[in-house]
Order: sequence, then C-alpha cells, then structure tokens
Amino acid sequence: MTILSIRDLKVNYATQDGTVQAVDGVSLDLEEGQHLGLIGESGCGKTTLLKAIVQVLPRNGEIVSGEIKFQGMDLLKLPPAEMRQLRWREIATIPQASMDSLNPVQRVGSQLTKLLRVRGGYHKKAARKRAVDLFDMVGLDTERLMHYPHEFSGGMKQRAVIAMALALEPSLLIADEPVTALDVIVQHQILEVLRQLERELNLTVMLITHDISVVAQVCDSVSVMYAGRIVEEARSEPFFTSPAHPYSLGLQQAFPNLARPRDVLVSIEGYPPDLREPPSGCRFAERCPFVQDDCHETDPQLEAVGDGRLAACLRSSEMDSLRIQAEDPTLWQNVEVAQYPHPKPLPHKEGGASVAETNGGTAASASPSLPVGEGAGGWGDESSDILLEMNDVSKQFKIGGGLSGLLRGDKEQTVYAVNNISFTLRRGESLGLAGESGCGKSTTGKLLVKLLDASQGSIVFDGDDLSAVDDRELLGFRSRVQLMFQNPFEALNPRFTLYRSLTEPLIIHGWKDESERLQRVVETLDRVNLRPAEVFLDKYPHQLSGGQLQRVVLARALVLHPDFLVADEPVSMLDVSVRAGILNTTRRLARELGLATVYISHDLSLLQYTCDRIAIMYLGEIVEIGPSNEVINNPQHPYTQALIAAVPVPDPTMENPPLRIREGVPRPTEQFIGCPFAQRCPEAMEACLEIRPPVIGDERGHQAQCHLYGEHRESPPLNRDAELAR
Amino acid sequence: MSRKLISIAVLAMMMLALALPVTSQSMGEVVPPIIVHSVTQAERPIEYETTRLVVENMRELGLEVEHRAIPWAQLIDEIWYSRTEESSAADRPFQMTHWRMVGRPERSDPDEFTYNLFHSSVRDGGYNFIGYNNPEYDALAEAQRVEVADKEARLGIICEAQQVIRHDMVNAYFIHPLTPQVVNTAVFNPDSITTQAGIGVHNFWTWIGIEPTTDDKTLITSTTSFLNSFNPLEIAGDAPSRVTEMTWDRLMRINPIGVPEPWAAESVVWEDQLNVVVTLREGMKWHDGEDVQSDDAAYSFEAALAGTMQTKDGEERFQPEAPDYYPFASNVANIEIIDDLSLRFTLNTPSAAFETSSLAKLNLIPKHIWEPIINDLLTQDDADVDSIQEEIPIGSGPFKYVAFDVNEFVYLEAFEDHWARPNIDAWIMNVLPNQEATLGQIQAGEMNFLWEWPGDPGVLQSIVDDNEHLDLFSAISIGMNYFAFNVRYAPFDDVTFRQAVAHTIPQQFIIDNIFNGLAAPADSFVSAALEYWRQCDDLPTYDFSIEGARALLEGAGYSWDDDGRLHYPAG
Amino acid sequence: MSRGVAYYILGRFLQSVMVLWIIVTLLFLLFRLAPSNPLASYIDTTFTKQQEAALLARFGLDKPLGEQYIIYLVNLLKLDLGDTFSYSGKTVLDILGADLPNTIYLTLTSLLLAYAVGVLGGIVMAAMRGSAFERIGTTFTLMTRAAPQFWVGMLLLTFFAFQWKLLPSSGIGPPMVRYRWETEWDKLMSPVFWRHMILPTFTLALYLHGLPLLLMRSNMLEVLDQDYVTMSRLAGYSEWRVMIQTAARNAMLPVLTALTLGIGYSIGGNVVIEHVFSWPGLGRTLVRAVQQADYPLAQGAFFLIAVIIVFMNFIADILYSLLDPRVGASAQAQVS
Amino acid sequence: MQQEASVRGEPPGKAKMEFRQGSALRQLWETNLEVFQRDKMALFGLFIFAVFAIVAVFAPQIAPNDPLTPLKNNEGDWIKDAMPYWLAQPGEDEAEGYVNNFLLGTTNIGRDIYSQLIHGSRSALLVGFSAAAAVAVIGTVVGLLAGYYGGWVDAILMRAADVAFGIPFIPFIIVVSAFLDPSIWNVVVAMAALLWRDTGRVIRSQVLVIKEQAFVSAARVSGASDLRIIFVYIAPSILPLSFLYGSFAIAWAILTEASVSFLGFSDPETISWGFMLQDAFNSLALSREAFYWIVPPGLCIMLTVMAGFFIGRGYEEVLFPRLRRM
Repeated sequence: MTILSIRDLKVNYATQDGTVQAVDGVSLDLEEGQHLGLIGESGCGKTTLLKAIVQVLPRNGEIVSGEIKFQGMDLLKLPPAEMRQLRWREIATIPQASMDSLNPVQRVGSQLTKLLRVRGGYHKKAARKRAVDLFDMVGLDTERLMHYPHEFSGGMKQRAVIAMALALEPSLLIADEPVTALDVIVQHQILEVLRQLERELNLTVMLITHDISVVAQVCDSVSVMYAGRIVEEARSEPFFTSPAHPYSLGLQQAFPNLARPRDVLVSIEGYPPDLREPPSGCRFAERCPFVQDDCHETDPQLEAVGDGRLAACLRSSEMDSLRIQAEDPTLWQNVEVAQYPHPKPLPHKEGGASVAETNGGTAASASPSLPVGEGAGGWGDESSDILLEMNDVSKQFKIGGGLSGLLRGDKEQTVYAVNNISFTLRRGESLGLAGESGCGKSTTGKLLVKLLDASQGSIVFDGDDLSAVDDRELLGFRSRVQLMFQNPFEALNPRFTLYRSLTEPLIIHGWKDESERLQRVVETLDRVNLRPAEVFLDKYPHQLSGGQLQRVVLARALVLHPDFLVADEPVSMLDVSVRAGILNTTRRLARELGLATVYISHDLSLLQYTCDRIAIMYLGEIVEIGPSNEVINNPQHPYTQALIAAVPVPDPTMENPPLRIREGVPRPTEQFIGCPFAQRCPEAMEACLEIRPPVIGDERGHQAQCHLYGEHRESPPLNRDAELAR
Repeated sequence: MSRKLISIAVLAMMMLALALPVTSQSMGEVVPPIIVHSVTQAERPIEYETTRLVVENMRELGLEVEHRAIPWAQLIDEIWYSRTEESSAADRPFQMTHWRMVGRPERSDPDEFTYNLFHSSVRDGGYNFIGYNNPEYDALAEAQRVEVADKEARLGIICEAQQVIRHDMVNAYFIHPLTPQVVNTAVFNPDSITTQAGIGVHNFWTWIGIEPTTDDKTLITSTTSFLNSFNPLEIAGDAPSRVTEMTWDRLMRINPIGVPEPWAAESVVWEDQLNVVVTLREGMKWHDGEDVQSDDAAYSFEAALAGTMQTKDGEERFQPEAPDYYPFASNVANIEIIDDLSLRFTLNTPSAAFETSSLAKLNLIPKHIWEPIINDLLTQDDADVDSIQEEIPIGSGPFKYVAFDVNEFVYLEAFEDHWARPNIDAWIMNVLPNQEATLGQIQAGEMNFLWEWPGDPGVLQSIVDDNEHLDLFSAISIGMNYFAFNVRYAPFDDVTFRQAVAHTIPQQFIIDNIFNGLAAPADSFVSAALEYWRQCDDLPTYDFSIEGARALLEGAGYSWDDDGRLHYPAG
Repeated sequence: MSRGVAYYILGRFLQSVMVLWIIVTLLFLLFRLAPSNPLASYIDTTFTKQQEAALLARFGLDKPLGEQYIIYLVNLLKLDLGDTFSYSGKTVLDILGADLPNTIYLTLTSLLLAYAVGVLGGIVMAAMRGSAFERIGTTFTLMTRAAPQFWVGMLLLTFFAFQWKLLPSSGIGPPMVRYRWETEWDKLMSPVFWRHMILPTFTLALYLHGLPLLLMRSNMLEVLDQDYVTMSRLAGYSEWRVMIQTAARNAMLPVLTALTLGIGYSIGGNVVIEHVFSWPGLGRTLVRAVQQADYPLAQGAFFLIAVIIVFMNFIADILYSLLDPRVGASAQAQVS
Repeated sequence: MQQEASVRGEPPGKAKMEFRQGSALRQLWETNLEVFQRDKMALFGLFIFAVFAIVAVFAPQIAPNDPLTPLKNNEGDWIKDAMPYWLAQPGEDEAEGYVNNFLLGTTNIGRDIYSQLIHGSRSALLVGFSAAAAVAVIGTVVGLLAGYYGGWVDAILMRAADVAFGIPFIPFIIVVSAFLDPSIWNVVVAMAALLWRDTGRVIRSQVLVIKEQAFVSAARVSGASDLRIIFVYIAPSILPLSFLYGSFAIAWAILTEASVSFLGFSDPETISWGFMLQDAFNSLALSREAFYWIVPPGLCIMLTVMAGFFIGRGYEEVLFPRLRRM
C-alpha cells in the first residue's frame, strides 16, 4: 500500500534576489514498510521536500503546485489544525541538526513525557512508563531521563530524538541526516538502532542523507535528487552495482570505500545550477562528463530503464558503456579543468598531474615535476631522511584553575590530551592520524605546527628541538610548516580579499617586493587549480564555494613552499562531490612537491586513500601505527578493529559486523596505569587495568600497543561487573 | 670674548635703565585676575545671577574676573578654610564672594553681627573670614556690649560702627531680601497674623495668635531646606529653630518689634550690670505633666555650659556638650536658685545683649530628662548633644510633639495646659525642596501657610494674583546679601579698590530684575527692619556707577594700559 | 543542587565580596580626597576653632588616612555606617533604613509593571515582526528610552498634578496620614501611599519597559530560529504552545536575569525620578547628602546602593546558572 | 627569499595594488556603509547627528543672541518670560518696550531660549561623542587584551569590569562631578570610567570567538606576531561592535549628562539641554506653563539619543542578522 504519494510537487522560496525553485516537479511514492533513501548534495532540495511534506516551510517558502497524499488524505488541503494532529502521530520527522533539537533548558525526560501527554493523551504515569520504554528501546540508560540535553553526548541526543519521534507510534518516519557529524562508532550504533527499529516496528522510513554508504546500510530503495528534481529511483542493489544516472555514478565513485579501495577518487567538480534560473536542458549537463549537445536543450524526464529503475538521462540507454568509461577518473578530471578554463595551460602541469594522480604508488618515490631546491625553505627532495620526530610527547591542559577560576568556583582539572606519543616522519611521507573525537588527534596536529607547546617530550623538526627555538628560528620554522584547516569558511579572514590572505604569509616572512609576492600568489593559486588565478585575487571568501575556499586554504598553506603540511580534517565540511577533488589535489601536490603530510581525520577510508601510514589514537595515545593497508586490512588493536568495523560500506550486500564496544570516549581527565582502552575493550583482561601494554611491532613498522600480543596475553578476562563495583 | 659679553651686559643694562623709569613712573603692575565666588545656579539662582551681573560690571573696570560658581559645601571650604597662609588652599586664597546672612529672631539684637562678623578676635577661626582687623572698630564692638544700661549710648556706638564698616567697605551690602510669605486667607483670619520686624509673618507670635476660620484648625507649612533635628540644645538651621522655639519655652522672647520681653519669666530684673533675677510664671507644666521650676531653668543654662577638658595634640581644650548653645551661655558666671520659681544669674562681664542672645535664646529644658543624658555624655569622649534624638521630645512650649520624620515632616499640636494656648490645634511642617510642588500645594490648599520661598518671587506674586484666597505678605529681613572681600590681600586690601568695586553693584537693577522688587536696598549689617538700631546719620553711599568707580581708582593712582587693563598705582 | 553548582555559587559569592571590597576602598578614597569640607553644614556666626576641632574629632577626621581606612572597614563589617554630619541624633543607617523601603517599593513596582508590559510586548513584537504595528511599537519604545526620565516626569507632573490635579505631585503622603504609619505594613496598606506612587511608578515604568521589550523581542526572534522550536513545530504542538511554552519560556531567561540586574541598577538609577517627585528614597538622600557635603551619609548611601547592585549581579548569575542548566559550574554567565 | 623567475606575464598595475592593500579598511568602510544603506533608521540617526553637528559648529552664527546674557528692553530692564512671538499677544511686547522676535521666548531672567537650545547642541554632541569615543577605545582595548591574552590579564581586566559593574552609575557621576570642579569634561571622564565595562565584556567574548577561528590560527602558523594578529586580524572584525557600543554610548552619555545637569551638578557657564531643563524646573517653568521652555530641550535630548539608538540598532542588525526585520 502506498503510504505517501507526492505528485509533481513544486516549492518556491521568495528571496531578495529572486524566486528559488527549490523543489521543481518532484513525484515520489513510498510504500508501506519501504525504507527509502533520498540522497543528493546539499542545496538540492531534500530538506525542502521534507518541510513541504509536513508543512513547516519557512515564511518565504510556498508550495506552488502539486499534491501530497498521505494514506489517501491530501495533506495540502488539510486544515492546519488537522495537519498538526498528523505530525508525529502519523508522520514523525527527525530534523537535521537534531543535536540542537532538544530544548536546552528542559530535562530530556520531561520533554518526552510532555510530548506523550500533550500530543499522545497519555496520563502522567503512563507517560513516564512509556518514556522509560522508549529510552530502553533506543538504548539509552533510563537514568538519563532526568538529565539535560547538554549532559548528553551527540549520539545520545540523537537516540533521544529518535525516541521522541517514535513516541506516538507513527506510521512514517522521515529522518534528515540522522548520523551526519557523528563519530564513526556512534554513527554505526545509531544506524544499528534505526535498522533494528525498522525491523521491530515495521516502520516506513524516508532517510535523507548525502552519504550513500548510510543509505546502503539502512535502505532498500534509493531516490537521487539533484537541483530540485529526482534524477534516479531504484532498489538499493541495482543502484549500488549499476547506477543509471551519471550523477549517481559520480556520487558512487566519489566515495572512498574501505572494502574496495580506489587509486583515484572521482570528483564531481562544479556546483548545482542556480535554481533561480534553472537551465532549460538537463540540470546536470554542466558537470556531466558524458554531456552531449542536446543535453543542454532537452530536459530529460524520469523514465523506466529496466530493473524497475527510473532515471532522467538522455543517454540512459548507453549507460552500461558509460559506466565503464566512468571508471577512468581522468574523465572527471577533465571536467575539473574544464570548469576553470585556462587560456594557456602551464606546460609543467600537463602530464605530471595525471601521472601522479593515477600512479598511487608509494609516496616519496613519485618524481616531482617541479624544479628542485630553490634556496632556503624551498621544496627539496634531498633524501628520504627523517624530517620530524615526536619523542614521548605529552600535552596537558589545566582548566578552571587560577585566581579567577577559584573565584568562579571552578575546581582545577587536568585534561590529558596527548600522552607519550612518539613517531617519526620522513620527508615526503604522509601519515594519517585517526580516532574518535576527543582522542587528541587535533591537539597532536597543533603540537606539530607549534600552535601549542608540548608539556613533556620533544618534537624535533629537521634537527631542531622545537621547544628551544628562539624567535628568529621560530619564524624560519613557520615558513616551513603549514596547517590546513577543517572548516574552509572559517579558515580565511572574511575581511581580507583572497590576495590579501595569500600574501600575508609572504609579508610576514619579509617579502618586500609587491610584484614578487603577486607572482608567487598567482602561481600558487594556479597550482591548486584555481584558474585563472587573477579572477580570484579580488574576491572575498563569502563569494566562493566551500570547495574553492578549501583550495584557497591549501594555496595559503603552500604559498611559502613548506616542507611539512598538517591537514586537519581537510574535507569533512565539504560535500561529497568536491571532497575527492580537494583530496586529489592535495595528494598530487604533496607528491609533486615532496611535502611531508600529516592528515588528521576520523574517516579511515579517507586516510587509507591519502596516507602511506596510519596511526590510530585513543585517549591521547597512539594505540596502533603502520602502513595504511596493513592497518586497515590487518588491524591488531581491538580499538582499530572496532573503528574499521564501524565504517559503513557503500554496498548494500555487505552488512557491517555488530560492534562490540559502546559509543562515547571518556573525558581524559585521568591518567591510566594500564591500557586506556581497557574500559571499553571487548577483549580486556585483568592485566590491561594494571600494566601498561607493550608496543609490539613487525618489520614493516606495523606496531600496536596491546596485551593481546604481549607476555600477558594469557591474563584472565576482565570481570567487568567487579570492575564497575570498584 | 669677554669683551663681547660685557658690551652685551652694558647694553642690556642701559635698556633696562631706560625702560624702568618709564614703567615705574606711569603705572604699577597689572591687577592680577580676580576670582569671584558664588554658589551654583542650581542651588540659589538669584545669588548666581547677581554675581554674574557684578562680575560683568567689574570687567568694565579693566579687571580680569572669573566667576567661580561651586556648591555651597565647597564654597565654605574655599572661603572659610583659606583665610590664612597656613591653610591648605593658600595657593588660591579667596578674594571676593557673594555671601548671605539669614534673619533669625536672636539676630534682632545688633550685637551678633556687630561683634561676630568684624571683631579681630574671630579673624582666624570665627566669622570674620574676611580678615578685617581694625583696633578702632574692635573698641566700638566691645563698647556696645558693655553699654547695658544706656540704650541711647549703645545706639550711638552701633551707629559709629556702622559708619566705620560702611566707609571701610569690608562687605558690600546691597540688599535685604523681602521675605515673601503666602497665607491662605480662606482658612485663616488675615488680621490675626503678626509681622515680626526683620523676620516676617512666620514667627512665634503668628503661630500662637493666628485664628482659623474653619473647623480644620491645622496650620500646614513647608520648608525647602533641611529639617534634620528636633533638639532643644542644637541649632541645626532655620526650620528646626522654628520647631524648637515652639516646643520649648524661653525665659524671654523677642517681641514683634525686635525687643526681648519676659515670656516664661514673670519678671526679669537687673540688680546691677552683672546680676539679673528671673522669676518664672506660676503653674507652667512640661508636656509630660511635671511642673516647670527654677532648677529646670537653671539646668537649661548649666547644660549649655556643661563640658569636659580634653587633650588633643598636647593642647588642652574645653569641649562643651552643647557646642551650639555654649557661646550664648558662656557669659554666665553663676546661677543661684532663690526659690521654686526665681533664680539669679551672675555674669562674667556686662552684656547688653544678654536678654536677647541668652535669656531669649536658650530653650528651657526639663532637668529630670536632660540631666541623665548630659551626665552620660560627659563620660564619653566623642559624643555631644548633636548625637541625641529624644524619642518623644518634652518641652513646655505652646506646642507639643506628635510626630517627626527626619527631613520629611514635623507634626506638632497645641499644648492644652499652656498659659498661652494657640488658636490652632495642629502645626505641620513638610519638607518640600521641590518648589513646583510647593506652589502646587499652596494653590490646592494642601498647604495653607507658605513661609519660605527661595525661588523667583515674581512667580509667587502671579500665583497670589490668580488666587483670591491667597494673600502675599512680605517683610524686610534681618538678613542680607552682600559681597565679602578678603581684606588680607591685594587688591582688596586697598579701601579705595573695595569702594570702587562697590560702585559696580547695580543695586536697583538687582532689586527690580533679579528680586522682582521683593528686596530692600541695604547699606549696613543692621537691617532696615531693625528700625531702632538704624536711627543713624546717613551712611556713605555707593551709587551704581562704573564711571564713579573709575574716577575713584584714578584718584588713588590706578591707571589703565592700552589694552584697557587696570594697573596698580605706581611705586 | 549539585556540588558543582554549590561550588559555583560559593565562588561567585567570594568574587562578589572581593568586588565589594574594591568598591568600598575606592569609595573611601573618593570621599577622603574630595575637596569639600565636611564641616560646611555647621558654619554659623558662632562657629569657633574649638568647635571645629571637636567636630573633626567626633567624626574621626583628625586621624591618619590609613587609620581612618581601617576604622572604616571595621565599622562596615559591623554594619556601622557612622553618624551623619547634618542629621542630628541619627546614624547613617537610621536615615538610609528609612529611605530604603521607599526606594524598593518604587523600584519593584515599576520594574514589575515594566517587565510585565515589556515581556508581553516583546512577544507580540516578535510575533508581528515586519508589520507596521511592530515598527511603530518599537519606535515608541525607543522614544521612551531616549526621553530623559526627569523630563517625562516633569511633563506628567504638569498635566496630572498641576493642571488636572488628579494625582499628588510629590512625596509619599501628607504628614497627617504618614504619622499614623507606624510600620512599613501600615504604609503599604494605605491607599494614600499608593496614590502618591502612581506618577513616579508610571514614569519609571515607561522608561524601564524598553529594555525587556527589546530584549524579549530579539530573544524571541533568536529562539524562534532555533532547531528545538522547529522541532516542537514538527512534533505537532499548537502554535500557542510553540510560541509561549517553548519559545517565550526560553527567551524569558535573559529577561529574568535583566530583571534581577535591573533591580540593582534601578535602585542606583532612580536618583533623578526621586528628585523630581521628592520621593524620600536613597537617591534623593544621596543627592542631598552630596550637596550638603554630608560625607558619611553620601558614602553610606553610595555603599548601600553598591551592595544592592553587587548582590543583584550575584543573584543574576546564580539565577542564570539555575535557570539555564547549560551554564554549568564552568561557564561564566555573560549577561547584562 | 629568492625571487622566482617570472612564470607569468606582467604584474598588475600599481593602483590596483594599493586598492588591495587597503582592503581591510575598505571592508570596514563597507560594513559601515552597509549599516546605513540597509537600515533607513540608522541613516535617519546619522542625519540627525549631522544636523546637530552643523548647528553645533555654527552655533554662534545661528543663535541670534548670547545664551547666557539676559536681554534688555529699551529701558534697560530684562525681558523676562517673553512668550514665543507666535504665541504672544499682539502688542504686548511694544508695551514692554522691546520687539519680540524670540522663536522660543525668553527665560525668567530674559535669556533667549532658542539661542540656548542652539548652544546646547554643542555640549550634547561634545559629551556624547567624546564619551562614546573614550568608551569605545577603552572597551575595545580592554576587550582585545583580555580576550586575546587570557590568563591573568583577562582575570584582572574582567575583575575591573566587575567592579565597574558594581559601582552605581548615576551616583558615581554625581559624586565625581560634585567633588571636581563643575565641567562637562569631568562628567565625560566619569562616564568613560564606568561605561567601558559593557563594551569591554562584549568585545572580549567576541575576541574569544574570533581568536578560536581558524584564520587566526592560520596567521599564527604563518608566523604572525601577537600584535599583528590583534590589530590586523582580530581588531577589524570587532570594530563594528565597537561602533555599535559607541553609538549606544553616545546616547547614554547625552542622557546621563542631562540627568546630572538636571540635578544641578553641571557647569552653569556651559549651556546644555539638561542645564536648561534644570533652570526651567528650578525657575518654575511648570507653574508658568512655559512649555516653550520645557519641551524643546527635552525633545532635542530625545532626538539625539534616539539617533544614537538608531545607529546602534543599525549595527546590531548587520552584525546579528537574526534580529533583522524581514
């Protein structure tokens, strides 16, 4: 039975600059018990569609035409009061950013019971009982009912919101990005909950996300939305094996996949069209590698393409051959270049780029195509000797101390952010730091660039101990080490033009000559594929897209020709379609320029794609380190195993194994005698609590710090109840 | 080298020699800038405007004059405490200031002003802050005090004193204010209102004599100043004085024409220059029902004389417990109780003002209440009667205490057992600093007797004109407004200069324009209200005339330079 | 109350005490270094040097500055604000103790009135965002905030008291009535008192209502943009519930804090209103004391107002941390 | 650093360069421009200030009479309580011996009210702008230092702010102006001594936010010094906030000065609107029903204060777009 049926829905937003046709003729059917995934880039109308269904569009939004039928009722003709009654009793919605969806000044439990009483007609007692049941159902401790939202972790909040959404036993659940911005383990747990509830409650679900691997895990069918239209509809399996629309194809190939790593990821460069004046032809034509002339004129309609699939592409009949072509990343790369047409391409860019990017071999061996050794601070490949050494480095923060803290009544606490980590980095090598949030990886990144000073231990950069540098030496260091930031929207001074932002490092480092600076800036912009560079010089950050901004950030990092780059979650804020582009460019340049790189990310598949080696961090310690493939394919530490197991795979046929650890990294306010992971470790033994685990390694440099491989491997398993009682 | 130096020196000396006679012959140094003090406009607009006017006229004499308007408290500081070289403000001693003396019944005798304002003995610490020091005058001031028996002779001395002061122009008197008072004649019989010379209609005689014409026999008045104490041994200001004089009787009272007459005393008989016998009325009662007896009267003076010797910074000092009244009792050498109703005062020195400033000044207080209080105070180092506030003040006056809220109101009612029971039943005084509110209340009938008006008299006049039931009374005050000169320093140490400045005061213009006619011209510290003491030959006059002032200065050798600036006489 | 909150409160309290001590020290220096002479109110034709010295001794002004400071602090701890220069037989505390209730009645009544009107107005303004009504309403509110209080008071006085004689012009009541008020309770039960309070209260409330109104309006607009408000819409709550129970409730928090702070600041800021309406409160006493150079009194009034402000700031912080659970023990409330 | 060989053509011209260098200032200018372009009320506020500024500068030329000197009639007496000519009875003035050309009449001692009003704009603007400038500068510097350096610098400065928050505002101004010589500068100094507290705190918290933003870290990683970070990176971002608080401070300062003058703690030689009202109140203008004396100064105060509010709100709406009217 069709539970939700949308016909030719059109939603417009009135803005100062014109009418945005956010949803433009969407038709959609949702059968009872179906789990539909609605995917697409941000800004393609997914959330608007949701808001239109439950009719909570903002003031400037208007449903222009179309029909939304829910269980036979025409929602658009329903009086507002009756529509209101439907919400959450029949159609439950989990809004985006559900982190902030709980009232911060009310206990979560009372929000839930209030909902049950006001909307569900429950009596006080019954409501309380139901609340307990619901918390149980989503896997939350019922004690938590008495807590305030700020005392919840992100995953717990998400569970609470799910509990609220299911409180009135709706027949349809629409979830908007339910796991975005959550740590991988938490994400895994939430998806587990969703999957379980789908099964138990026989829910009909519509899941809105940009992450196709999430869809693969939870949904049985997929709709792809692009620029206010649905461009493909399919069951999950055929969709993931053989997408029927070039956009789907691109999305699929843009995702790193732990199970089937690629040498080069595809990036769908460019942006969705301006929906104030949508193009008359295919809306994807601008970015499509398979574009033909008639694509620009003819607006393709959603048509059956076999296997019960629908696709809106003029070339859908040739899709099988297109799929094979699409395997070649250069096809998409050409699009990237085409996006910034360059009248006179630089000779040294050609070939080199594609060689480097298709080559994917070990890092430093790729021969850079740039002239080598340009004086002090130049980019050299003198030898493969050690560039950086971390020796037993620790970092603690004191919070709430001092006179003012005392007066404010804060008790001083020490946060052990980084504990005794050691590793070395060779010139040109790339290392990935992975772990859940709060594991100390960003702090390590800051220590590496001396944004923070280590509390103990030494960091030796190119032979100099960083704790002992004087101001002049520090300036020298600063010219050789750079940081690339997570959020490109914050990484640039909004008040500076790009030229000003890029020229600042040069000014600081004493480049007096304006024309030299300009030349360097232009050259660097060119190198990060922002062409023609002059176009960008006078722009302000808000005039650029996220992907472009991140390229500018990269350019600023490279403008001084550093030896060493730390990239802290360089693409986590970006849309999937452009992530790959940034990663590719960074990786290519690092190899071309012999740049040593440290990538910090919670996304192991990304690190596997970009890094020679990966280090796994937990509570400020490196628990495992080794060559990327080794760590991913042969994880030694139980924590690494859990992390890898939690990564969703964009393949509906592969179901992740159930996780054996709970979410939630404890706050690092104490130092552990034994293994910091012991509390969460499924393999924990008695020795883990008392004795520091040994570092066990093999000849390829794959090391793990765990008792499972040491002399205490025979230690009896930990009795957790006894431990809790202690 | 040295030759060159010498020639330069010689040349310079020649030039100096040439220049010196020219300057010294033609004019002296420029008269330095003068600061004229007054209170701020916000505090007393009339005084501020007057000062402004005079300052502008003084500038026409070629003087550089600054008008320094500061709050009263600061003014006191700069005037009172910068009279001598040792003072903290010695770098800027005051030169000229607007000053005001208010009229009080005890000032009906000229002694206080004659002696306390000008005698050289009060030059360093007392009211002679202008630093006037004239042995000839001192003799006159002392003589009038002793001249008890012969009133005519005393008048002669006082006239001479007025002549001296007027000639020496130590204080440039310009007006005696006419105190405007408004009475609601719809509730009071206007004929029953008594005007007291120099005080006005708001006086003791009016309070007990005024006849209410309606059933509501309550007199409601207000003050714009402070009502901060209700204490028979403290002089806290004008408004509290009204209250104490009604609540506590006195042996004598100043009668409407300014002469003391027996009041609580049946008779006051001078046995000689130093001894006076006072006999009390029979049957007087304290408000608590006790009899008023001669030992109460005696104690009233003893309390004022009570005190301890205290050592401070190695200096022995007598510390009176009632410092405000001590000066008025200090001439008493001995008090002898003759019987229950009569007692004899023996004085240290003969004093003509004894009746006015002692017998008619000191409040009679009940010994049975005050003796324990004073005795207690005598054991304490740093407390005096100012720190005492009786729960229910007990006096023997025609009015008795009902309620008192500091700086808010005082509420008295007629004392039924008094031999001169007032015609009204209750007397209420509100504190109303807000003049608008005062006007509103007198018009609305919320208040029926306006006795104090620091504001624009013209407004009051127009209100009275608009309201049939309001009558305006006005009387020349004992008080006066004047400019005081610090005679210690140049240029005000020169009598001619002071006289010239006196010529710049546009007396009539001030009366017409600033006081709206509600002021009388003044030429002496004795008010025209005190008719008897003003029966003197014409005092010197100083008409408003800038030319006159210039002529006077020119005659004394002052001169003006090309920029019109005034220079001292040469030499 | 958790231990963290208890710690927070204790810490804030200690901080308030320290702030107060600094203020008290500044106050001491301010008044000791003042140019006016404390004896100004005593000057009379009979004033002698002897008397002067005695008076200085009586108020302890002849001692060295350091010694005076210690005495001053010790006395403050004993809640002894000293004797006034100009009110005989009364201590500073007596005078201020009589003033304080009047100031509090005036302040609280006006604040409650102002905040009731302001909060409701703010909700309405937020709900009617963009309408002509909102534009006119906010402009009017801005006007009331821009107009000098004393001026508004003067105009109101002219019409209501002088022209139409509807309301009394000043004070808290005629003496014939007032002397029967033996306790504060009697005063509060007296219709005369409330009649006298109407004009000053209205003037003050007219000025004070602007802050809560504008604050409530902007808070509402901010809260209405929050995800949890969207969430309650999505949850199918009625618009009334969304606006009042969720949005207004959350938007109220800063307004409540502002109210608490407002109590402190109004008590110090009522000076002008009390002057215009001759309201016997702390502010009027302070002005008169300053004019009269009655140091102990002015200092005492200043001190008392400062204590109330610091205390109210303290309460506001505590209140905020209690009302908004997010402001935990570690966060410093950034209100005001 | 060695110069790399020119890979590309000629560098762009010099003029364009300078334009780019001044970009931070230009951006700031644009923010200010945006405030007044976006918000008509803010523009109106600016207009009010402009009008009063012109009046203040040319006060002696505009005012027909000296504001402090009482005017005299033919007989040399003061022209007291003259009604504005448009209210006066015809012929009344001739009887009194003067020509009534007073727009707003005269005071009770014959000063020209209109001239006082004109001259009053001087002290209002002087007080308003100098106090606002002081408040903005102190508050900004305090906020920058406390926010950027944190630690004990922050602790001391914020404790100082707490103290400033604990000192009763109007009483403090009264006491200071009573103790010092009456002068508007003392009022300005006293106001500035306390009012910086709000600006300081808000700017501090803003600095704390900006300091954590990646572009500041980026500057640090690039080797920028603390001073460079504070003044090149952080300060321009918080300057609009300083302007915001500055505009509100103009309003508060004018209001406060009026209150203090009204209570009689101002310099009587300097005409201000508050002083005029004090004069009117003490000279019983209410009883005279001299509305031509009472109303204009109050309106002027209200207008200038509102101008400050309008401009402040303009900044608020640009800085905190959520408050924006749709």
